[in-house]
Amino acid sequence: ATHLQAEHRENDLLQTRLLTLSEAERAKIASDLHDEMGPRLFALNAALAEARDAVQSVNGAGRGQLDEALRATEIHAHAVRDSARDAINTLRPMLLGYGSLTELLGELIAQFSEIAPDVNIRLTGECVLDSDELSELSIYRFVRESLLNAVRHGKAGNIRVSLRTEHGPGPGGEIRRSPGHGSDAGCVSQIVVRVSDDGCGPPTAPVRHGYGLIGIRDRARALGATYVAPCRDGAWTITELRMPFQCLFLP
Amino acid sequence: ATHLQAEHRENDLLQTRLLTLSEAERAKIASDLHDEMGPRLFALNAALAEARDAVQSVNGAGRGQLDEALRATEIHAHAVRDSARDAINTLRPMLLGYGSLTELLGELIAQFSEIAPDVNIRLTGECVLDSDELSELSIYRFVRESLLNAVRHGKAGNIRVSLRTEHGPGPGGEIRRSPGHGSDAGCVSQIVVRVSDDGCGPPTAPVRHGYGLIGIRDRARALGATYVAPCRDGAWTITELRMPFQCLFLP
Amino acid sequence: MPVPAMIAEAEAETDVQTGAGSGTGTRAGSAPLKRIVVIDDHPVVVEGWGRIIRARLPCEIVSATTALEGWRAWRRDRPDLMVIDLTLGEDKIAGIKLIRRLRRSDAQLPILVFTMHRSPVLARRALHAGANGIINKDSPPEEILTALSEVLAGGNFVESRLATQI
Ligand SMILES: Nc1ncnc2c1ncn2[C@@H]1O[C@H](COP(=O)(O)OP(=O)(O)OP(=O)(O)O)[C@@H](O)[C@H]1O
Ligand SMILES: Nc1ncnc2c1ncn2[C@@H]1O[C@H](COP(=O)(O)OP(=O)(O)OP(=O)(O)O)[C@@H](O)[C@H]1O
Ligand SMILES: [K+]
Ligand SMILES: [Mg+2]
Ligand SMILES: [Mg+2]
Ligand SMILES: [Mg+2]
Repeated sequence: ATHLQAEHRENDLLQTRLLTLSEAERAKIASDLHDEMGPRLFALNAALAEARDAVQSVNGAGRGQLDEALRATEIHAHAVRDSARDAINTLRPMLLGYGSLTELLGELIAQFSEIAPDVNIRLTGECVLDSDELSELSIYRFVRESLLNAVRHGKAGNIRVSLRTEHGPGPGGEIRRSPGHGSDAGCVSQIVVRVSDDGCGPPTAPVRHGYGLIGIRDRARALGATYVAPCRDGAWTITELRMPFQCLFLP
Repeated sequence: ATHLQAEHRENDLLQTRLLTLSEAERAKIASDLHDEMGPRLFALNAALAEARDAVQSVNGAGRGQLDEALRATEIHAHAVRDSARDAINTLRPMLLGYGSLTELLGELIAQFSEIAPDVNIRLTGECVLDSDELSELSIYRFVRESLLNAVRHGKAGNIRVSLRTEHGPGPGGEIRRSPGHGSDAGCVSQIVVRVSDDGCGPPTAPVRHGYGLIGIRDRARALGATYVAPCRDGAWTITELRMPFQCLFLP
Repeated sequence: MPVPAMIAEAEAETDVQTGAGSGTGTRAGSAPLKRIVVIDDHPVVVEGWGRIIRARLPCEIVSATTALEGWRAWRRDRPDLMVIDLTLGEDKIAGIKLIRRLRRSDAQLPILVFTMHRSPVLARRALHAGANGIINKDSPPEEILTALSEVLAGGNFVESRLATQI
């Protein structure tokens, strides 16, 4: 049994490390892009503005073509900026590690609302305890995928994201080490995140599992979290993630 | 024992899926960047070229400043393109799925030589069989990290990357399913990749395991591969990865 | 800050030119020359500021690439305005810490945050730390110049998108 436990433990750690590894690689690419793109695009736009100024003091046959080409350059530079932003945001939320989970989700929702202004999204509750970055990131990705699914598949007009903390034993009474936390003892708390939407709900025929749900489920399993796939409850479609963590900040 | 086997199998699959998931997410971001940013950067540079043409047919007080500002705009546009290219390549090598493993590594080495022109890097041998993308990607990442370590830590002047195929049972005689391949039966071949450098070698004191080696080791474990950490052999520092795969294309 | 990092930064600073050397100085009419310190870890940022400001504002730009250099530039040059990047090197919010420190020493100094981040949370924190304005690096140059002028004149500037989100 000890051998078996050791193997379980090792598997748990390996899975956590695989997730950490991939997130760290993404973070590195995001910050390289961020650190290089911002300054470069600024310098590019500044040089372009200077060229536009200088054009005021030249004349000749090429003038019209020049104006037009500079205007086009500007438009393309904006598009480049937008796609750089998308990539950076998808790779890793910049606020991670510098804000609370509630703030992190608040910003996700604000970004989402900019893209889908017709959808009403509300965040309720909050999570007062600090969690580790990998858990926060997994919750973030769960919420983002669920918002996307609610809008794309459910055509929802209203979405609620609720956040709460529950204390007590983990799912099935098991106790799981949070990555980076040394101790095995202590009670396990859970962050419960629920996304509800008033859309049409998943099809009654067995759902074709796309990439999104499988990804959430695998991430959840690797972290000892519980994931409830979207299901119908009255007029709402509900999906939930329960992420365990050590209550290091409780008595 | 059947329960145990089932659990092992499930763990193997979960680990493979975690890797697949993270690589698929990266591939998606890479192709979004490539498809969005690529045409925009092309259009931007085309508009700039047009502006430069038009400048030939204008005159006046602003002409000198205009030339200079356009030149600067172009330099920044190139830098933006380079950093997008770096990000795309780190997310997923463009050639993956479109070339052989030998070609893939050849391109990696060519890129690397551009950055470190003083280091002599040679690729020998080749791998004639098609492997799955996840394995190829893991080999690619192993070689990249090893080149980086050889240059950064070993200050190597010469590096050799060798590639060969070995037939026979896998490490410990176990047979492992390659992801995406349905069958469990058949002999297992291995791709053996070895990176040797003539640098100073790892410190004799126990090596501080950085992120790179841990990442390679975890990836290897998740895919049933064997990884040998850098060790000294005469004047060379050697590291090796043995990646199993089903010999589906052999009789 | 760990000691080795402080030493590395102190050494790096000897490379930085003082006064007008590293920047662009322009006199327009008889207006007094304003002095602006730009702190950013990427060298093209100060180049960009030079292009935007040239011929529009009579001022001199001094560049610094770390929080420590920026702090020293403030003590040495007593600038009329400081432009501060939020992310300097590894520390994503080094700029906020610097603003807090500057504000404790100089209640009047106009400070403009110049960042690629669009986070309202970080923006709020920067303003709370004492910044007078915040503008995005990829905003149109005209808007960037407006932000600079407002803050330089003793006012505040927060772009409309952020203002609604804060
Ligand atoms: N909130 C929801 N409302 C209605 N249907 C949903 C909702 N969430 C998921 N579904 C259904 O579940 C299916 C699987 O979702 P999943 O996110 O795994 O894949 P996808 O969104 O179709 O593709 P991908 O996420 O890979 O782009 C969806 O195709 C959809 O039919
Ligand atoms: N080819 C090599 N020559 C000399 N030393 C090496 C070589 N490869 C690895 N090492 C040693 O092994 C250590 C761990 O390597 P690893 O790639 O895990 O981390 P790192 O390169 O220091 O950091 P990271 O890869 O996370 O940027 C290195 O710090 C170095 O001391
Ligand atoms: K920044
Ligand atoms: Mg989906
Ligand atoms: Mg390394
Ligand atoms: Mg910066």
